[in-house]
Amino acid sequence: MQLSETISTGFLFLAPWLVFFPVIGLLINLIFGGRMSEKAIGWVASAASGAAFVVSVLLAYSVSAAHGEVLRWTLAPWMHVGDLAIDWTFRADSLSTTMMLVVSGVGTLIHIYAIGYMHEDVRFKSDLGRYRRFFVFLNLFIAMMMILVSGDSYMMLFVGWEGVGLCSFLLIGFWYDMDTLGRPSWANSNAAKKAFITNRIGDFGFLLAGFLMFWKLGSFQFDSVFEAAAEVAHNEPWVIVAITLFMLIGVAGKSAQIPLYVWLPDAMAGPTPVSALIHAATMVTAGVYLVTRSSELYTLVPQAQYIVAMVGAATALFAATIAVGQYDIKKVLAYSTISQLGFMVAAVGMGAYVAGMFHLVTHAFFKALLFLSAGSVILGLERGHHHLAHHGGHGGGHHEEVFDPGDMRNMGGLRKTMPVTFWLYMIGTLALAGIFPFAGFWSKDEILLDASLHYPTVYILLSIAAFFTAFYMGRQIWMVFFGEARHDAAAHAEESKPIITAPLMVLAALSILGGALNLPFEGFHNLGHWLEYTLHEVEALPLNLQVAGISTALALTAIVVSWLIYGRKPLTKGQPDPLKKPLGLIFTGMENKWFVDEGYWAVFVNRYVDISRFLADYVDWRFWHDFVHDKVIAGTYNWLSTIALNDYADQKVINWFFDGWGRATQWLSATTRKVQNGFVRSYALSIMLGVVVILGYLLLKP
Amino acid sequence: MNFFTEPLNLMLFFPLVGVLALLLIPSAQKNALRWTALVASLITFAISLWAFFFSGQYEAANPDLQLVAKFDWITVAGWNIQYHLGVDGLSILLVLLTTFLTPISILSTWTAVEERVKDFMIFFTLLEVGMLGVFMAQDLFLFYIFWEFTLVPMYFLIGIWGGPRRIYAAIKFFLYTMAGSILMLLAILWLGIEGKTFSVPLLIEQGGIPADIQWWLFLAFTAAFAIKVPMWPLHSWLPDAHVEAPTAGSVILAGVLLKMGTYGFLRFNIPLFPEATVKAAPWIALFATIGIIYGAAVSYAQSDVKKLVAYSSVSHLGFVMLGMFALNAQGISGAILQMINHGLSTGALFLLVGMIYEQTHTREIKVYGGLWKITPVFGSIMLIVALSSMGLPGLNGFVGEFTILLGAWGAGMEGGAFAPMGGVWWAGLSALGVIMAAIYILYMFQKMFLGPQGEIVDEVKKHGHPLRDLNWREIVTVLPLLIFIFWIGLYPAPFFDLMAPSVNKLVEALAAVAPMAMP
Amino acid sequence: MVPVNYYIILSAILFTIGALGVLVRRNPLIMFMSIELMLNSANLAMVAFSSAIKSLSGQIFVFFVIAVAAAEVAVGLALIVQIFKSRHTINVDEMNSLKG
Amino acid sequence: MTIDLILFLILAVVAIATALGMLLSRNAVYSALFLVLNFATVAVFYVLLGAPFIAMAQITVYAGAIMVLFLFVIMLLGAEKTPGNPKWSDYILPAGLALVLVLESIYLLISRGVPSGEIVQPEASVNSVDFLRQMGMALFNEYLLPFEVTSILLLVAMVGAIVLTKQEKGGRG
Repeated sequence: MQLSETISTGFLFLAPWLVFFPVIGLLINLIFGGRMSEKAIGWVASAASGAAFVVSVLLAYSVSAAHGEVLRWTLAPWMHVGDLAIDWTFRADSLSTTMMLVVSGVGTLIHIYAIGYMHEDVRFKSDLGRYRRFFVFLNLFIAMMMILVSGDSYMMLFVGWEGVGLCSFLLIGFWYDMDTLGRPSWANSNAAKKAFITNRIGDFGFLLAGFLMFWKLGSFQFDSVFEAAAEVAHNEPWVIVAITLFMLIGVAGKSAQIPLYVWLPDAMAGPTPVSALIHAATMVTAGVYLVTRSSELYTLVPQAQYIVAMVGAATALFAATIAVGQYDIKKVLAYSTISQLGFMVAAVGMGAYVAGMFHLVTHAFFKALLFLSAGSVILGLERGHHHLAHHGGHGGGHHEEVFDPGDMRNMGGLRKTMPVTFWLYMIGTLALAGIFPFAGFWSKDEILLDASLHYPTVYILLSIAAFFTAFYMGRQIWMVFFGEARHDAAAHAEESKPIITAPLMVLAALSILGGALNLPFEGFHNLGHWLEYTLHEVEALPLNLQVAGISTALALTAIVVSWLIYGRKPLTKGQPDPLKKPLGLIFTGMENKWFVDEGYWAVFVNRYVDISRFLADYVDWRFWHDFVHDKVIAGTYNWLSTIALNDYADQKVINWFFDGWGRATQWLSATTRKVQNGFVRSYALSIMLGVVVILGYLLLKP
Repeated sequence: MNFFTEPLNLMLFFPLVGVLALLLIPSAQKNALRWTALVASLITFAISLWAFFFSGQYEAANPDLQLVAKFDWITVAGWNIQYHLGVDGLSILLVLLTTFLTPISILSTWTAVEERVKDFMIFFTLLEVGMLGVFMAQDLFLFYIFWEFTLVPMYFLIGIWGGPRRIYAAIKFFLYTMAGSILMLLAILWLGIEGKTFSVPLLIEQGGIPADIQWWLFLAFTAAFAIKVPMWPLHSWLPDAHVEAPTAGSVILAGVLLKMGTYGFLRFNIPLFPEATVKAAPWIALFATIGIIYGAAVSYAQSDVKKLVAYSSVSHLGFVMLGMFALNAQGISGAILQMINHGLSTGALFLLVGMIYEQTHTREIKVYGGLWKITPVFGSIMLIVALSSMGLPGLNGFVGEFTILLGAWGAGMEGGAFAPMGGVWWAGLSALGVIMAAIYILYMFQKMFLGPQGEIVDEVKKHGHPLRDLNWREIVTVLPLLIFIFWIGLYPAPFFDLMAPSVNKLVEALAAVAPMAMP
Repeated sequence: MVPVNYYIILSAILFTIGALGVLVRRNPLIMFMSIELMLNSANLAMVAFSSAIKSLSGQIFVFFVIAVAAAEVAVGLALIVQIFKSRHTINVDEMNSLKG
Repeated sequence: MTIDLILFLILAVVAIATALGMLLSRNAVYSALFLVLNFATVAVFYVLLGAPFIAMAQITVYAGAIMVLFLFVIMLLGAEKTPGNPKWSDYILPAGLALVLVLESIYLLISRGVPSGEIVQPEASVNSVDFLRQMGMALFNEYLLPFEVTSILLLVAMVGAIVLTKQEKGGRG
């Protein structure tokens, strides 16, 4: 039986190993890591992730061999209560294998990169012990991400969904005892906590969607849900709307959309490979995956689709404007990520699932590339700074000031000192800006094309966002790599080692060629056809020269503008941003993220703290505990028992009576004690008297 | 007379053998005392495992009471009181939890309790007898005896080995519980006199209590159980008791004693008074929901880590109550599982807090910080336990909370228990508790283990005992809990299977009696 | 042919004389003798009744009384000897250590 | 007036006289001797009442043992003459009481008349061995326990007397 199944389902039996391999790697490092060398730890973790990639490839092959048949592998039952039946079932179809390939592929590259990167990072922050912990967390992340994309039910997806949230928490707070500059601080752990809690808000929405789904659609299993949905949508459309909108809350949390995007920029507190892997390439795209996965629900309710698309588009534009005003190299990329996620969410919201997935994949390539290159830049500056500290001929003073290796105002002219990184960064930038023929061009164009056909508002918003994208990326390139070094560290920056640049080259190649996955020409819609197995409505649009032309023109214009502002006259040391003057307040807004965080703090966070303090201090403790219980209940009892009863009733009344009784007895005995004179004869006399009296009584008794 | 060959009798009274042995050991031989208590409780645990899984006498698929040990006890003057023990799917997990947590708690006192070790161990072992009795007794009178009996050892555990305000806490604990129990006693007497028997299965079978009287009886039982749970707003004794109790006391208090309240609802309130139960369900949901949110909010504002965990119990047990009164299979199963989960997670939290307290002698959260770096094993275990407590999927807390909320949501739909009032809002609002749990748990974890190194580290070092990581004994103490945290989280099927027949029977009985269609 | 009543009256008279002795004499030895006399009068009454109702019980009882009297005298005289030794007097009016 | 009655009356006078003699003697030795005489008289009464065993016990125990003990003690302590003999005034209250007591009891006897009937001089058979056997049977069957208790009592009294009069070893020991 097992045999025949194995044949018909190809390598499906390997599906659980998607999770087991990373878990094994994690356990090896956890248990034996203490005795292993740094290199060994890193390679074990990378191998675990690589094994998961191999499994993904084999699964993808199996899916294609099965002609898109959905393949399921049940490992064990999970929750079976009453009608509720959730199993640990792995699902391989074209959509999930796509995600698996991206996650494990990019993941493996980043693992390898991290071997080199973390080696230097832990050295700079002088805590070598954390090297092992990093890879343990990274493997855990891969495992969780695999559960997320391979689960066959919403609840198994949710396990991964929360699990990656946990890993995100752990990795953002990886340097939990310092801030991004290495000073002792709560900053990083705060960022981690913020990310987790914000994600939990999203998960709350996901859970509610789940409850509604179960009671209205009767299951959590994808296919059963979709099957039931059609009828329910006909009878009670609000149910599907509610489910999809609750799900949108989850999407907003995980994929950093308005209004829950605020955690992602802070998440840059994590080490750079983490930013690349989790906060750019994989985890944050889980929301996009969720919507795509639920495409059959969203398709049923256009209202919800519209809301999703608008949220995505608004996020894309909003985040792009903030990116313009940032100085931290990673923060710019973070807002860029939010913006690009907005593109994807908008795409899947519009029903352009293939376009969304396409952009997800290419974005994973080029954004990972950008982040990792940024990491390389940061390390280069660290090295330069380190170099300075050791050859400190430049006169003490300014080395003691805290040096921020991520601040673009400290950079400049790195083109010469870090040429490899420069070129890699350029490729990433061009791909992100959507310049032909890089991957980003094809995927973004497909989204814009779809929007132009169906949702003009979205199209306009996204086009503006695309303009800003090219602009801030141009700004970054000019500020970082051109001009003159604005800090000694930048002047002494050193190129990174091959172990860091090699994965980048692979990613660069993918960023260039990634577009080939789904070229908008007849016969080249590879990804589209591949996903068609899973997604039933796939539009294969041909290239629209008008849309493509406009977007390319916008991007080029933006780059030229950025050159005019930042490239033509390079920034000098200490000079404020040239945009600050002309834009005034608007730029202050961009710089300060439009004060959204402050607003949230004022409206929600501080109020929550106030309320809970109030409840804890006043309501629960002072009122309920101290006043009601100790004062009123215990106090009344005490008063009754000590004052009213003891002091008054007992002492004054009852005691007085018995005291009196006692005194009377005392007096009586003092008097009668004289009778006891000790003379035996008088006792005898009284006995005699008694005898006489008793006899007399007997006589007189009738 | 084969009294002691009945598995339940053996299990229930075996700890008394331990007490006898403890009495014979001189007080000065502390280690001998500890080992004796530990071995006695471990044997009890082994007996429970044997009785339920290896003796072949317990059948998991049977929904009825099993391993019944019963004989007439007091039959004078028309009273019909029986000695009647039995276990079914509703109680088996709790019995196992009790026998499982007791040795762990004893192990945790190894170095924490140095004074009057003999008395401590005797009280602790007696406490186990009481708790097991509560979960096994099927006669109201017998139940009441065990119920009150547990107060005595706990009173002394808090009052002798507790913190600075222990006397206050112990008395408050005692009086609070007594106050509720008195009302329950009245209701028990009414049932015993009117029903001519104290036997719970018989009373359930007889049924037929008029609805208005059911309501009063329900309230009387609720008074006792709600205080024990504790349900908001009757929770005021809990923070005091937890803060002042010694670690092992807190573990058992959170792990088992609170479950006596929720178990009471499940065993007595719901089956005995089905109509009243249905009527009360939305109201209980109201209080449970308030408890969940209130407990979580108040928890966040605590500066004392033990108090934080104590208030989190209020929140967690709110979930249990919510699920139980959803009155459907998901809710009740989830509630039972959540009782176990809470015992494991909160028990583990108290254990861990106790372990650090033993070194630092402070529970102020703000003096900690950055401990993960100094005590990596401790930090990692704490993280897992904390995550389990906040309901991360894959760990035990999630399975319980999820099924509870799912059940509660179902109860809110038309025809469900909460439909008359509140509907799905109870589930929806309670789900906020999931967010709030993340807030206070992460706050606690962050302030203690993340961030820059706290002042306590140097403080402790100054006194010549720098902070150390967990030693082997401590790891062995927590490890069993961790195993179950993962087991229930990943593969809860065996646990659900144990309770499913009885839960289904209960739900069916409710659906038959109560004039409503169960979803 | 002596009526029982005569014996009883005799017994009463003897008893009263004994009681009078206890009351008036200060010499504990004579007080003791008076007590013996009282016991004897009681014995006499009992033997008289025993004869009258033709039952042996009365005589048996007298037998016991005699034994008790012997014991009492032994202890009592020992006490007197001991008191005399320590206080060199046996005048009961000089002994009142038990006064209240 | 039968012989019995005459004998009774004579003996009664003797008994009362000796009793008064005991009471009134200033010398303790005389008192003791009067009492011996009294006991002997009472013994004769016992014989008249058909209780020869008790009569013999009376003679041996009272007259023989107890009174000898008294005399020993009197001689030992040299307490023949004790100071503070009662004055006549001392007699007034006790004697009044005693008189009332006698009158009361006599009145009680007469008014209630409980024990009536007469004591007949017993047959010779009463004095036979058979009677003594009956007595023995009663003593050792029916009254065995009191009998044994009495023996214990005597033992205790013996020990008590020894303990009380035992010489303190004092410095010599």
